Amino acid sequence: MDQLIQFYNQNDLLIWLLIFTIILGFEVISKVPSVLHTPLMSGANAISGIVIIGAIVLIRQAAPDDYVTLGIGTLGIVLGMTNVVGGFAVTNRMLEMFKKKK
Amino acid sequence: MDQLIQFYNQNDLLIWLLIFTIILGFEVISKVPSVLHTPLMSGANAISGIVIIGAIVLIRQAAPDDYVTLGIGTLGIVLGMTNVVGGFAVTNRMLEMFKKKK
Amino acid sequence: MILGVLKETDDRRVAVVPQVAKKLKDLGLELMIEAGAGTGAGYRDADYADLAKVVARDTLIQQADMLAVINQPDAALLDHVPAGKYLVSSFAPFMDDSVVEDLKRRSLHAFSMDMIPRTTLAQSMDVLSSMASIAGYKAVLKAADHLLKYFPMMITAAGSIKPAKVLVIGAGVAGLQAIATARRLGAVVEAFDTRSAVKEEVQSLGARFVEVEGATEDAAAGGYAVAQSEEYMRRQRELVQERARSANVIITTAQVRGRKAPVIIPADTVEHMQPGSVIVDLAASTGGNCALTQNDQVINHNGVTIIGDSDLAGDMPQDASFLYANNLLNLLKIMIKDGELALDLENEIISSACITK
Amino acid sequence: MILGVLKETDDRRVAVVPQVAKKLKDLGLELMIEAGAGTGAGYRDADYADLAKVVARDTLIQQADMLAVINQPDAALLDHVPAGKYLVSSFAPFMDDSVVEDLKRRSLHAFSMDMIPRTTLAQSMDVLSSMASIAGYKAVLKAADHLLKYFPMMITAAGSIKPAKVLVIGAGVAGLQAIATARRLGAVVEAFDTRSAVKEEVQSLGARFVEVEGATEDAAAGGYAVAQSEEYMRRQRELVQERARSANVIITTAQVRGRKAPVIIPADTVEHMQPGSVIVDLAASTGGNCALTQNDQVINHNGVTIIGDSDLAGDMPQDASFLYANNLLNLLKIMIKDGELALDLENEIISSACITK
Amino acid sequence: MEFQFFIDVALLLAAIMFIIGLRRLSSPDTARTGNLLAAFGMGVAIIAMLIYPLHSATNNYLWIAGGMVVGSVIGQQAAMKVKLTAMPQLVSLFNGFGGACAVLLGFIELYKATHGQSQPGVGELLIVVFTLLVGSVSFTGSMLAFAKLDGRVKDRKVTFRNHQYLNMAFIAITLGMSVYIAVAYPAVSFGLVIAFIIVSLIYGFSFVAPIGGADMPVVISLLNSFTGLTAAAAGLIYDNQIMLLGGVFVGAAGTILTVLMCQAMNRSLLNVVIGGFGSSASSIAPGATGDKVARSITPADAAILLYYSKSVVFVPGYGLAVAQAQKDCKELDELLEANGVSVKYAIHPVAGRMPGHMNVLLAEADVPYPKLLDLDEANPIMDQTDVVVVVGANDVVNPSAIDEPGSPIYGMPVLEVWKAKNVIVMKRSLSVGYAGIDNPLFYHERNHMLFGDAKQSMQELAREVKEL
Amino acid sequence: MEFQFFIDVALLLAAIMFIIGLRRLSSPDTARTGNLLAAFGMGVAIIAMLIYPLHSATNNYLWIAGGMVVGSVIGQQAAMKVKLTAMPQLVSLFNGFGGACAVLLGFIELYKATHGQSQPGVGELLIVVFTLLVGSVSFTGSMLAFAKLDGRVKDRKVTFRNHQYLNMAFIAITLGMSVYIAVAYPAVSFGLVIAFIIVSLIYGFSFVAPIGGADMPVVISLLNSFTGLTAAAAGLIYDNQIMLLGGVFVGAAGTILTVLMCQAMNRSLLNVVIGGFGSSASSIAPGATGDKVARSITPADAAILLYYSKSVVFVPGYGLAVAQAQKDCKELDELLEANGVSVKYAIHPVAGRMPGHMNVLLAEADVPYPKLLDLDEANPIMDQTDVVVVVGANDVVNPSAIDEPGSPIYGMPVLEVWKAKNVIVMKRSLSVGYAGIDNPLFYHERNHMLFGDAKQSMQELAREVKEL
Ligand SMILES: NC(=O)c1ccc[n+]([C@@H]2O[C@H](COP(=O)([O-])OP(=O)(O)OC[C@H]3O[C@@H](n4cnc5c(N)ncnc54)[C@H](OP(=O)(O)O)[C@@H]3O)[C@@H](O)[C@H]2O)c1
Ligand SMILES: NC(=O)c1ccc[n+]([C@@H]2O[C@H](COP(=O)([O-])OP(=O)(O)OC[C@H]3O[C@@H](n4cnc5c(N)ncnc54)[C@H](OP(=O)(O)O)[C@@H]3O)[C@@H](O)[C@H]2O)c1
Ligand SMILES: NC(=O)c1ccc[n+]([C@@H]2O[C@H](COP(=O)([O-])OP(=O)(O)OC[C@H]3O[C@@H](n4cnc5c(N)ncnc54)[C@H](O)[C@@H]3O)[C@@H](O)[C@H]2O)c1
Ligand SMILES: NC(=O)c1ccc[n+]([C@@H]2O[C@H](COP(=O)([O-])OP(=O)(O)OC[C@H]3O[C@@H](n4cnc5c(N)ncnc54)[C@H](O)[C@@H]3O)[C@@H](O)[C@H]2O)c1
Repeated sequence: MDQLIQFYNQNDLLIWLLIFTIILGFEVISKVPSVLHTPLMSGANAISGIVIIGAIVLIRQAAPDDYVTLGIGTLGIVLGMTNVVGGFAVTNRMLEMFKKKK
Repeated sequence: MDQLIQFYNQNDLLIWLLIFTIILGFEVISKVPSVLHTPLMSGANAISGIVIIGAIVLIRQAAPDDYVTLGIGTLGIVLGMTNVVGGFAVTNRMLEMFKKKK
Repeated sequence: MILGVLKETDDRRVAVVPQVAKKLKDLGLELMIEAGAGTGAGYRDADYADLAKVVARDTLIQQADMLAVINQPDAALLDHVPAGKYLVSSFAPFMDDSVVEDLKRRSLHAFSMDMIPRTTLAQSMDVLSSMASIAGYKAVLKAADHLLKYFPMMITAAGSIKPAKVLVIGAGVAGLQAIATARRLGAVVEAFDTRSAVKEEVQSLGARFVEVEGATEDAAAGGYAVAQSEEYMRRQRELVQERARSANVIITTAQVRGRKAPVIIPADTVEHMQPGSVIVDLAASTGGNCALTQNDQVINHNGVTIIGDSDLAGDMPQDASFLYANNLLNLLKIMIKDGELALDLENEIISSACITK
Repeated sequence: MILGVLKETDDRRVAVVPQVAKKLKDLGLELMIEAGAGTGAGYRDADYADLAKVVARDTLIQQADMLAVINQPDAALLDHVPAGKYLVSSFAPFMDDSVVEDLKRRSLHAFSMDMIPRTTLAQSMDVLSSMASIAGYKAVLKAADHLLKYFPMMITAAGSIKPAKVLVIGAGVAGLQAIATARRLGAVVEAFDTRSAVKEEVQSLGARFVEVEGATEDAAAGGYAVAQSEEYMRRQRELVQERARSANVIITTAQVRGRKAPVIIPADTVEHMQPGSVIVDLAASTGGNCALTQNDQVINHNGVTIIGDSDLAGDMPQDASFLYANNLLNLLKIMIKDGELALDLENEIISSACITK
Repeated sequence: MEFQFFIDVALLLAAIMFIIGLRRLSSPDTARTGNLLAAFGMGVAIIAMLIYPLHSATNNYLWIAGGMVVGSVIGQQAAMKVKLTAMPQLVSLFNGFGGACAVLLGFIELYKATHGQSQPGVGELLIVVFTLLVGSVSFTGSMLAFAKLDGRVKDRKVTFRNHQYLNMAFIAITLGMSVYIAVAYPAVSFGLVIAFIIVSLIYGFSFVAPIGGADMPVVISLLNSFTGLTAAAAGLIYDNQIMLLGGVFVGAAGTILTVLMCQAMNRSLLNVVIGGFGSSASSIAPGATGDKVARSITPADAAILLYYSKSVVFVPGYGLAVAQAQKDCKELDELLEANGVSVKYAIHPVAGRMPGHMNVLLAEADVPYPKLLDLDEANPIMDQTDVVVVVGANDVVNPSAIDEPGSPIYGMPVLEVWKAKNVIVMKRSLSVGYAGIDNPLFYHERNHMLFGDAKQSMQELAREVKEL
Repeated sequence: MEFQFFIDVALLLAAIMFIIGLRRLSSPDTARTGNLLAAFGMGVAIIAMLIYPLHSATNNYLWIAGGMVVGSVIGQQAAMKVKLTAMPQLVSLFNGFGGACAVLLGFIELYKATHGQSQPGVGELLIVVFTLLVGSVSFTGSMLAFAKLDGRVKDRKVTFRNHQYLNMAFIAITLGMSVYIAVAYPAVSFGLVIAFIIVSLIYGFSFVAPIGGADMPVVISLLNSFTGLTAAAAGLIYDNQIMLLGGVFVGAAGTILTVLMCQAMNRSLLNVVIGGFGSSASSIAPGATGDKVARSITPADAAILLYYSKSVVFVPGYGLAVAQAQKDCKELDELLEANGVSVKYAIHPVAGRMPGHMNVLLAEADVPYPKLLDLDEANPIMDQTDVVVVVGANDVVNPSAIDEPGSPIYGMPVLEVWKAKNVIVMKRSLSVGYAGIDNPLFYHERNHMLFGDAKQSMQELAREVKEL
């Protein structure tokens, strides 16, 4: 319990921020027409590629001869980048049908 | 500039939190049917009565013989409480017409 | 006061129907009705039993103080009527004003239903409106019955049939009712009138208004159309001719009060029409809007059927009688007090209707 | 092969119209038409000029290989037709099958349009449908013309008029079209039928279905109604009687193929109807659904007008001919190849239609 | 330690309740529970801050309790007693109180600072001055808005020519004084503070003065978001997270709401704030003449009136035919019937331009015959009808026919729609009908004009009803 | 100092762009710009983190650049080349990659920890293990979802009896191992880590295995929110705010989206996850038999199809009459026309139950005659029509009449609606029409069934179109 309280006291702003972010996440997605479910999922998926930043930080802090880290990190970047670029691109293609008429 | 940066660095989480709160405020109010404009305004007004907490804190920390502070604080509480209680009550009355029929 | 209802000659209508007889009694009037007067309109003598004395014609003419008859009484009838009696009918003095002199000579007091002003207030006594409305409706039914085609569009296994094109000339009361009825039956309807004010009214019934520009307007004529210039008539005839070629049905109702009806459809227009087409001319009695119209006859000219009939209301005698009787009732309501005549000649309606004052 | 089109006797329709003549030529047929055959339907001889030889009746009967005539040819005509010719008409063998023997005896090949199955595929040749549809439409127009009242509701300054109540008995093709037309004119429509399947169809046209429970159904009868039990008939008569009292118009179309039409409206029902009401009996030719019906006559019984007419389609000859001609064309399309007869007796339609095989 | 933690969590929950409460308030179905949730959150926040462990707390709970009781009673009583029509002014009043509360807090801080009881820094001073300025504007602005809405102040009485320039001057002066106070401190006298507050309060009046009475709801919403911002600023003064976030949240929500309200009126916010009277005329009936004033109604309000009534009678006239609105009328009818409203049509015998004109139209729209009432059937039920909707009719609902012997239609039976509890007349203007005579119905106290083409108005009504 | 500040602000902006981007993605009008905005935000975030001043940064930009180029090319190419119909599986694949990336990050951390290169605490270890576990499930789960959607794996091949119990066992084992690793550290061997990862990966397969192919979109959305959570966890590992908040945000949004998708299918999430094949049938057309599958469409999707098309042809049939939907059809027509869609009606000669049945109905709804096409006019324009909407017609649009010589209606001319770019058939079921014969149109690749009473469906379509 004490640990929890301590943790809260140290991180109270972060916790509020997280909770507000979650509420935002809920709020942002409301009343979506079902045709947009797939593009929305795809767009959200591309954003979840934000994990790539972890790989970037990892590599940037790795020793230049730490080939395990570098190799795995680079693989991570390849995967993450595919997710990000492919994700946004494919979403964009899906959304082409919504181009404004006239 | 430096001051600003320092301020940011000290309060970065708070600033994020504020910005997210503003976005939340925007998000929460969207596509409101115009019949709800007045009740919504009234409800929001009641929430803005949160300022009463300032008066509470003020009084709780005032010296028991600091009558200026106590008097003005109490007046503040009267005003704030009127805003809060009256605000929610009147909103509730406005909303009575939305009671589900049947 | 005794109100006597005569049987019409050559007309199945009757001036008072049982439903209205009741209300007339409430005004304090006594009622007499000629035997068999309502039969043609679907009202048996028995239906009047408790409301009116059913008597023979002569008795009625002698005993009643006021006589109600729908069609203008002819000389034969007038010769029978003792002086001093009141007559309620339609005398059309605007067509032939000698009738007024004649009546005065006979010392008869006459109220002419067709002289009641066409105001909003007088609507409830306006027999011209109620009868014209029936005529417009009937005109379409007659046309549909004589037309060799369907009115509505039909896409069927045996071929697609285009909707009939109906052209209504003169969008007064009868014309508007004709438009509404033709539209109900699924026809494509166009209408003409010289009064541009009716354009909106025509459109409010879902029909197209065919405009001939340059019509003479005369707001002072109280809503009636005024005579138009020669040049205008020529242009109108051209446009009508063009429209008539594609129309399957033409219904003409154009009348100018107190004059001969304008001839809008000359013979050669008729000759250009498709065989099987129909023209119904409601202005037949005042000469007809179609040059070939024969009043009260159905003729076939080069395959085009031309029906000249201005009394179509008489063809639907039950409702026509009911409406007429109500008009009469509403007029009498302002003329009668406690069963006796109480004429207020200041009243615009009464002073217009009373032609022998 | 030469197709000859005869002028009908006592009927303004014609079996081939100019629009269709063109398409018949495309099938490789040569056309001959009796002079004046189309006049009654609004088609002048000149309209056929480039499409068919306009010839005298006798020439036509002698020269044509196949004769098209709408109404069943009488003995007088058949006596003139040389043996070996083909005839296309409606012979109604289901009413009187001696006709088939007679034709065979004369060595004539006959195709009966009324024997074409009522399937979806054969719809485009189904003259019963196309003619019944016209009859239903016309029945309402006739009724509206004879009725002494308005069909639609009217709230006017001279009184409020209730909408006419229309009762349609038998909701086959004619009945449904009658429902639709009566509704268009603003009437309140009810309908009866013994086949409960049509309930949905009646409602789909916005009318009320009056149900008599306990009807005998026979899906095997191919859509035609089957004869009903005595008990059922009694109950139905009772319900009809009750409805008839309030109906202003009754349109009867109830037929049972190959039998006398069921009598649904007995004399005393008619006597209970309001004066001014109208009955249109489309089953008149097979005896009539109303006991008082006189075939091909309009009678007045106690103020009720009874119109007995099974050939109302003939009253709208232009469109009727157009539809008939298309039906004929569609039948010939499956019978003719390159201008010559090529009968596939396996084909259900041809084998049904060919009654002299 | 633990205690404080629980209170912290309670405050977090209160904040979440505000958010969810306001969220639910924006949809009719959930609005009531949303309001209750927000109120509950407020209760939690207040109680939490009452017992929050503060350093050097003397508490003075008696003072607090006294103030709270008095405030609660006032608020509660006012809210319960106010008439339905006067609610907007009450909201304005309440909002003003909130602003005043903030002003008091700011005043105390500056009082202390200028009396040597505290030594705030520039940043803190700026915040305090902001609280004072915005709170003052919100306070006096709300008061004037209240007075205008309540009809106690006539627009023209409080406005000068070129009022915008006056307001700009006010902005310059108050901002200048704000910055001066913050920067020049401690060389700032208490008198200056008082002067600053007075100028700010006057500015509040002046800010609202040129805005037309009809735009008051928008102004209240704007002032409401101002109050939110002062609450947030006060949260900074007291280093209190829930005040800060609650205030910011309400400030943001209020701003968006203000924008939405402007949009609903087809105006821009700027236009409302500086537009003044010129534009306010648009909300008053076109063609109103002399003393007679025809009240107009928005489709949204008309929709509510219809939706929450038990019986509605449509009175169609020639305008229905011109607009070809019969099918839209039928659609609205169906919508209302689906919500348990009984709908009838009263047909005057001479409505339209030919006998049976209305029958033709309504038959086209497939209105069942039993729903049609003629004059004799309709008039007796008028007084039991909640709302009569007159659709493009005029002469046939003209009361002069009954009570003005000089009128050309005196004596004609008409539909006595004014006997119903509410009347809505749909037409494009206040102009006359076929008979060419004025219609006193339009100025009747129970009548509301819904201006516009009947077809469009019908469609808007249907749209609004669907949203309810 | 300043530099870092700017980067911090850039990251804040990136976060805001994510939020606004996703917000805009949820409405058709703004979806494209929303996606671009989110992508731009992502670019900003990546660049910011590339140049962010890190302590002890060796940078190794070459490695990073190489990885980024390869990833970008793969992603871009795959996205451009994929067929429209295969997009969902591609999304699944991408999502798996994201999960795999997180797995690699977690792996490295544990590798370092078990090789003495770092000494993480319990809290940190729990986070790492969480990343690994959830990332693995997301990775292999997505792969299986991809394979299923792509038709490479048949549902039955990968499922055991009582698969739920197997999955429960997996949950227990993986959670147990997670806790053990965190608590027992440093007494944890690298081998155990490997084993943990392998078990987690297998669990991912097993998690998705029992879920029916038709439910895959829901599963992908769920796995997507898992990936979001791993990103958030990774954000904690690297103490990186944008990863943390972005991940949490996507996690929350993904969860709500998943719930919405379930709702749209009238299912609960639980039902989808454990329901397996039994329930997946419900999303396949009712009455589908054998190999033929009729695809159904929701009103919302149908509305979009209509709204964004240039030409629409309605084909009314007997069902329109039964449902009495003619006026609703006209209303939809008007809505579409108002949005620039050209609308026509193709009337088959025998549609309905009497000659001219459709004409009667459409005249009642006041559809202008020039909009009605008969068979000869309609068939030639079918192939230029974007959407044909068949409203309660059946026999008259039956392709057997043309290509099935044995059919009882072979030879009858029909409306060749299947030549249009899209067909929507509105009827209540897959049952037959008057002629009693099956209709291959329902199973046509360009056809979509909109099941339900035609009147209701029409009204729903109108409502959805209005919302666009
Ligand atoms: N029934 C008959 O046989 C017949 C025949 C001829 C004359 N009349 C006369 O016509 C009158 C009928 O009375 P009424 O009440 O039906 O009509 P009215 O008194 O003529 O009034 C119709 C009203 O509809 C409004 N209007 C017109 N177009 C509109 C639109 N698109 N949208 C909304 N409103 C519209 C007009 O006001 P705005 O311009 O302000 O919109 C007008 O004041 C009576 O005076 C009657 O005597 C009747
Ligand atoms: N035109 C004529 O003169 C005539 C006369 C008699 C017979 N027929 C025959 O009738 C047929 C006409 O073809 P068609 O395509 O118009 O009709 P159909 O082939 O009979 O099909 C009508 C379809 O409408 C659907 N339906 C019924 N009620 C519905 C509702 N409330 N909402 C939505 N859908 C509904 C039914 O499917 P669900 O049950 O799945 O909803 C049915 O499959 C032809 O076979 C023709 O030969 C025509
Ligand atoms: N106040 C009321 O409530 C009321 C009621 C009924 C009628 N009215 C008015 O009375 C007037 C007369 O109505 P009516 O039906 O007896 O008219 P009518 O029978 O005298 O004439 C029929 C129509 O023919 C038109 N016409 C005349 N000459 C024409 C020409 N050369 N070409 C084309 N059209 C021509 C006229 O304009 C008129 O519309 C109308 O203005 C009508 O609105 C008023
Ligand atoms: N396949 C197609 O496209 C197509 C086209 C047209 C007609 N048909 C079918 O052919 C059949 C016959 O149609 P029809 O119009 O020639 O019918 P019909 O003229 O033979 O009979 C008319 C109607 O009268 C009804 N009837 C018979 N006895 C009755 C009684 N005692 N009381 C009440 N009603 C009674 C019948 O049920 C029928 O509906 C119908 O089933 C129709 O659907 C099919």
